[in-house]
Amino acid sequence: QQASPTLDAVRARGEVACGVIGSSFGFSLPDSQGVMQGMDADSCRAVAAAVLGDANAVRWVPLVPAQRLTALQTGEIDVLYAQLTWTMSRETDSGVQMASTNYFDGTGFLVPTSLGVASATELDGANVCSIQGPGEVTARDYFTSQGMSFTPVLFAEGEELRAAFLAGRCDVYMIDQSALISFRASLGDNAANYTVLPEIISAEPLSGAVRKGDPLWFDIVRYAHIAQVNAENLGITAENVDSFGAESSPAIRRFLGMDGTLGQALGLQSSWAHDIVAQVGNYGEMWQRHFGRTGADRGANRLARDGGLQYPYPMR
Amino acid sequence: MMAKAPGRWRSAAAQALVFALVGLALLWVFAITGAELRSRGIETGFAFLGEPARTALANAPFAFTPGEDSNALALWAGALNTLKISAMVIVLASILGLGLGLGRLSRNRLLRGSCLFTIELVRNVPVLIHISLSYALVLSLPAPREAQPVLGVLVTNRGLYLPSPVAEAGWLLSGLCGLIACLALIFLRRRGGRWSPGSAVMTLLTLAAMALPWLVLGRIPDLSTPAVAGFRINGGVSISPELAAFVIALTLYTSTFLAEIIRGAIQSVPRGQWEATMALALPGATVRRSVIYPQAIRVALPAMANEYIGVIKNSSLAVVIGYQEIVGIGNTVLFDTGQAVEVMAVIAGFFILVSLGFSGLMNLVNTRLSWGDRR
Amino acid sequence: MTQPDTPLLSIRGLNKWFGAYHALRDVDLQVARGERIVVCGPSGSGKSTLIRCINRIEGFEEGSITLDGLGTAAKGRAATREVEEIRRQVGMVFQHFNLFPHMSVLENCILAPMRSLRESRATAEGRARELLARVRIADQADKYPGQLSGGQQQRVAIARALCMRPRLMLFDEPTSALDPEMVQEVLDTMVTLAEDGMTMICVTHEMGFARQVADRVVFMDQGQILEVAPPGEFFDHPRHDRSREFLGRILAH
Amino acid sequence: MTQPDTPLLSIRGLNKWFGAYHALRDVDLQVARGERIVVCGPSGSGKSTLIRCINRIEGFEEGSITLDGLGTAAKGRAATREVEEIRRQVGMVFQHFNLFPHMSVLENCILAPMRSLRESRATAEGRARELLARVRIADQADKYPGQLSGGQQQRVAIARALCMRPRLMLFDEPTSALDPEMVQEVLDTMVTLAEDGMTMICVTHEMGFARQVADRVVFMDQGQILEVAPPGEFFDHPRHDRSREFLGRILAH
Amino acid sequence: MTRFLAQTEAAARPAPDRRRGLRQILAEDFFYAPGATVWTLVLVVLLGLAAWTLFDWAVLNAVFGPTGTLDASQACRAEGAEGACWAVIGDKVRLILFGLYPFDLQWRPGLACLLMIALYALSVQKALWRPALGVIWALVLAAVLVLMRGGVAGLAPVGDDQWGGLPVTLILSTFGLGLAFPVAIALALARQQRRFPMLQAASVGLIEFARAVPLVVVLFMASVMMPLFLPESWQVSKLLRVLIAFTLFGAAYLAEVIRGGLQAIPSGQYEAASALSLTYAQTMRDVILPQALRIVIPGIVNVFIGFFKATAIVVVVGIFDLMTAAKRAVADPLWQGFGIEVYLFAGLIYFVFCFSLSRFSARLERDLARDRS
Ligand SMILES: Nc1ncnc2c1ncn2[C@@H]1O[C@H](COP(=O)(O)OP(=O)(O)OP(=O)(O)O)[C@@H](O)[C@H]1O
Ligand SMILES: Nc1ncnc2c1ncn2[C@@H]1O[C@H](COP(=O)(O)OP(=O)(O)OP(=O)(O)O)[C@@H](O)[C@H]1O
Ligand SMILES: [Mg+2]
Ligand SMILES: [Mg+2]
Repeated sequence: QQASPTLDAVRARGEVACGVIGSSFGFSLPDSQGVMQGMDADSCRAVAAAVLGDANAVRWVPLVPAQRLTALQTGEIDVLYAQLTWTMSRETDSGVQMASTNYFDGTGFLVPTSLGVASATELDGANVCSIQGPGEVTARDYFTSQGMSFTPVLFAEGEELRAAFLAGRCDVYMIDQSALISFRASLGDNAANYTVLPEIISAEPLSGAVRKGDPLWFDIVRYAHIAQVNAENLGITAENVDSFGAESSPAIRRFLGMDGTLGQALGLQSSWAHDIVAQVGNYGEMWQRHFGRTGADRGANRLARDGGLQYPYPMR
Repeated sequence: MMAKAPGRWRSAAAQALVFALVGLALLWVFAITGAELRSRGIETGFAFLGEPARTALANAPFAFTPGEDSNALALWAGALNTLKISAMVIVLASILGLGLGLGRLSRNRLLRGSCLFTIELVRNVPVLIHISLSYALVLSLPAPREAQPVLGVLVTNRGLYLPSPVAEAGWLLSGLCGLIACLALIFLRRRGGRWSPGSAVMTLLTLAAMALPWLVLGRIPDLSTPAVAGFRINGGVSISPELAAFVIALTLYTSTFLAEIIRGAIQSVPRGQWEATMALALPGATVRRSVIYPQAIRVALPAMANEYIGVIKNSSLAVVIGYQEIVGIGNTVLFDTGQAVEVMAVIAGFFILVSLGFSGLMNLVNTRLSWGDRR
Repeated sequence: MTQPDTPLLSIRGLNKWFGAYHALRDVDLQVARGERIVVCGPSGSGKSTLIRCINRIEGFEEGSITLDGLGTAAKGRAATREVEEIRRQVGMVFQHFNLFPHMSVLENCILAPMRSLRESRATAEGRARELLARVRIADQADKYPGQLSGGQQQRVAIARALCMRPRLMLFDEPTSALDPEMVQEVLDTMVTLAEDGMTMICVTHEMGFARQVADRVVFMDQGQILEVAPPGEFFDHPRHDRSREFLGRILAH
Repeated sequence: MTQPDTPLLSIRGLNKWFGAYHALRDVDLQVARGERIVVCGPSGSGKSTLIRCINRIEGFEEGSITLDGLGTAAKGRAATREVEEIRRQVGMVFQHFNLFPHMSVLENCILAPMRSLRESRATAEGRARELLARVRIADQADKYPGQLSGGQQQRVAIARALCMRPRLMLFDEPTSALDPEMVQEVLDTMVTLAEDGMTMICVTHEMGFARQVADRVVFMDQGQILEVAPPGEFFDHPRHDRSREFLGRILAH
Repeated sequence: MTRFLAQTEAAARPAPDRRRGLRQILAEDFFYAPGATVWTLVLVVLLGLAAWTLFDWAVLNAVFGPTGTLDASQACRAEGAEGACWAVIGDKVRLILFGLYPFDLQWRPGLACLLMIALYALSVQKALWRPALGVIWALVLAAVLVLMRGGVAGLAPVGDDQWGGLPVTLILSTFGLGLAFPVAIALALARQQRRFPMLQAASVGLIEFARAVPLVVVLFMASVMMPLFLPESWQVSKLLRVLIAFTLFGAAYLAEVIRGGLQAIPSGQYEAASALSLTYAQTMRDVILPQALRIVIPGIVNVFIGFFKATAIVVVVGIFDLMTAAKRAVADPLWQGFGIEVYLFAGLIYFVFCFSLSRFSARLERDLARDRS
């Protein structure tokens, strides 16, 4: 059994310190009761359920984007689920390692329908509103490659950005698909006045990250996610997770820790995957919980068998 | 007095020593941090400054080509923007603050009350809220397509567009004439008596001098007026709505603090000075301009200098509504390079330099303002 | 202009209150052209208040003060004009000088003539230098008040007031804060003025000066004028009980 | 302790500079126990500087000032102790009183005895009230200095100094800023003290007081002691030219 | 009339009635000159317009909750809902006030806030200024900490990274400024004295540094660099870290204000103290500081108000203060677009505290002035 300093520290502390953004709907945002909600939050809960058997044993560390990597590098947090795009430079230069992708996102455009624009290629000279961060780079690459000019208008806060766009400060609202969809949903009847352009100009695999140099912890975080995908693939949900018994398929039995040594290999209890599903749910449930009400299309985040990118890597 | 004062050199030497020690300690901290980070597989050092910046700048004060120009140049652009908004806010807030402060001392009770109300309302609420509200206000201006130009000025939620002079010899000549007239007038008035700017005659003469070339040429100067074209508004000079909103908010906020300082300073001028002006039958304008304000400004200046430094620091809040000053651009660079400590150190260094420079300047003004009363 | 034999200054039935405190009570006083009046009395008796009322630095509730017929208008624009005119004609030297600390001695002296009398700079400066010379501080013209000794400051204050060519000069205890040698200097200056025939009202406790210069001595107590008499008579045969008591105390030491 | 017939205070070869300005020049003065000295001289002659040197509010460059043998240590800890001891034994009344405005009269008086002599509050208060009664302001004990007249403040300052049971009292022009009536009050207080045999050095221009109380008059000019004589002789037959000139000016008015 | 002798003593009479009628007040205070008349009229129109617009938006057309079949959020977005949407406050008020503090335990921060407000209210009563008040302060603050942290007396422990909103603002400003005050005095004295030049230089250095660098940058660097230096078990909790930075920065600003007061004390006060053979410490404690502090009350209050608002920087270390929580409230698609309302709500809370402080200081100044002369 290999040693994992992070795992030991987490066990000693009784909490997983999880870095989140804490301000973006659908990923991590406190609800009216101050409870952190979203995909990222639930991915952290999954890790806590796997390691400690308690999905609520999470300490939230809200981070502004600029602090995300340093917080992980310095050991302030154990795992980072903060809408972090998996990029090569991050893995090579920054001492972090991407464990799993819990949301495949991409940058898209929203324009007022009245503008009469049907494609992003018609946006030459436009004012482009977006949030400070990597998005700017994406935009520049895109516009340059299309031979178009543009004026960026960058904001640090979403509320100001949305207000600016609605007031007509910009021609285009450029942001991750996920945010685009929830924003459009918030417009109610007005949503019809805005069009999502077909182009998705970048791939943003939003991933959980850990520090380099702790392979066991890396595995735990990675497989906490894979377990959720597998659970959906196997049809295991938070409701039915306790209804499986000896008659179930070997895959399910192995998954739920009735057979085999999946947990042992990770240094965890054998019920680790069961705890994840029972307390957090499978991937599909998780997605539905946070994005279902916006009426969005699951798109790339469907299971591989439905044509999506969430692949149930075999757990055996 | 109490203890015998040690020589000046001794305290100067001690200060130098302490600063050197602090400097060394900081260097040591940075060195350790660097080593720590490297040991965790993170790149450190200031090499990123020389690398090309990947980001586009929204309101660069000069032409900035992402992908070619360096990160250092991007930060420099941010620094210039910081200085620009700070300067704008300092000038405008001083004017507004003077108005509010004088209003507080007005005999008109309604004016006095309104000024007090404004001051209390504004200064007791965080400046961030003013920024957001002011931005909402600016955004509620008409869109470019709906806006009607007034005298060539276009006020829209995409910015304020002003007609700008087209580069032409006439403008240059006109400017030169104005400048010469100004200098000549200042020179003449200095020789004649106390220098008083803002005299109506002087302004008129200057304007006349500026109009001279056009009279000679016999036509109206060329202006480039803004016009909506596609996504863009072409021609003229523009002020972005973010800049406008931020300057409005911070100006209002700062001016309330300045107003209270100015009021206090004016009230601190001894009653005897007012009485002396009465006894000498001085007219009201002279009383204020020649007797009260010069004495008040000396009392007010140190406190005002504090507020001005506060403005420079507060300018970093512009990032909220997307005006790109040094902190905003610093954040972007930080996203690109991931080198948080270094970027923050650059920003901190910039603020230290500017603030200390500004303090120094203010001290200089302060000594120039003092008169021979220290025996 | 009124006839030369009417009094220059005429105070009738003057009453003034500070809040509820009755500071001046039924004060009547006529001052003829060229007359020199010394006002004395114990501390808090209203001496300063009286002379401050004369050039309207202090307002009053009842009675009238007229300067050569000026000062009768009741309210409004006309009254403001009259007050301005009175102030232009009355010079005042404050107990604490109240020089403008940010202006040189010369600037202190020429400010009011230039702004208020609209004299040219040259005229104002010429006159100021002349007056400064007369109070023997011509050489200090470019210093700031903070660089002068008390006696010198006092003399600047006198010169500043004289630069307005006042018809009446008011002095408020011009020597109380000075040392004996300086007292003498200031008093000498005032004596010269008096000899030139300037009308003046001076609050002072310097009995030597009163004897030497005053035409009449006014003794006040509790806001009231108790006795008015030529100095010789006043000092040698004070009539009012309070005067006698007051002089007894002062002359004792 | 030294013998009773040695002088209480002994100043020898005292020289002091303010920057380059030579403010005290070779001053020598012995003051016996119970002696009353009046120091006079024109403004700027160094009178204040001299008495400020005595209790070391002002340092000096050359010479020595010893109080009953105290004050000989050169530097360091011992010197600091000695200075503290000297200040404990010397009371000073400033020209501008320097009362503590945020404390009541009584608090002003008991602060130093409690803190510096470590007396109990009751003892200090008892003594303070007694002294306040002696300067006839016992009824003002709970007022703040700002609520008192100048003469009353001056008397508080005297009482405050006396509360430390000083062996030597220093007065710096205790009456120059007062009006004639108050001057008398303060001088009366000092006369009472003198009659009780207190050793005192007093800078004053009140010649009446000097004649009445002083054992010797010290005349200073330009930082130098020019003449020391009993008051009768000094006033009637000043020997030094400067003294004669000075007295001439003062007595003239 | 060369000789005059008063025959009677003029008795003091009561002053004539100086109360003014409404007409007179209007004429003398509002319309006394043409310029004043213009100002008055313009202001009446402006203020009237502003008041009406505000009333119309904030009350007449406002949505306070669900209407008819629409839920609150829909009601706010319904056609014709032009006014303020106060329903967002109703939904998010506890998030804004208490941040991430566990929902069912929020009575604890609530009680803590009430305790502190009561403490302030008590402390501004001049009649209660006696040593016992210090004890009450200590007790209340201890109670506040116990309530917030839990872990004793059967209260569930709550880590300070879950604190947020108003209690954090109050705790930071009360503790931070309370601690900053003595530090500031020490800094000011150190800067003022000449005997120990090293001490003086250090104090100058700290003050100038704090005034030059934005607090946010320092906190940010600290949060990045501290973990590199200290082992995890040594690490200071985030709130404590902010508190320390806050205290030092507050102290630097206060020190400058206090120094101004020290400079205003005439040298005669020092001289009198040394003539009475008081030691340096006694002189400062009994004579100089009481006067200096009184002079600079307005400046001190300015710093207090500034820092009360500056508590919002805790967001840098991930703690949800009032402002941050307000922003998060409108990140929820349900309430996106109603930023103004939550900002105004948060602003109102800041305003109530800061305004009370500013009024209190004005009263204190007046009282002290009356006391002394
Ligand atoms: N602004 C004021 N408010 C209230 N009372 C005042 C004011 N000014 C003066 N007084 C009171 O009016 C009375 C007369 O004051 P005034 O200054 O005229 O006295 P004075 O005769 O000049 O005394 P002194 O010789 O001390 O200068 C005093 O009792 C004083 O307390
Ligand atoms: N702190 C100082 N720095 C420089 N010069 C000083 C200082 N204090 C006093 N002097 C100078 O020393 C000289 C003596 O001053 P001192 O105050 O002892 O005079 P004095 O005899 O008390 O005069 P007065 O009667 O005006 O009080 C004066 O010329 C004065 O200008
Ligand atoms: Mg007076
Ligand atoms: Mg002296």
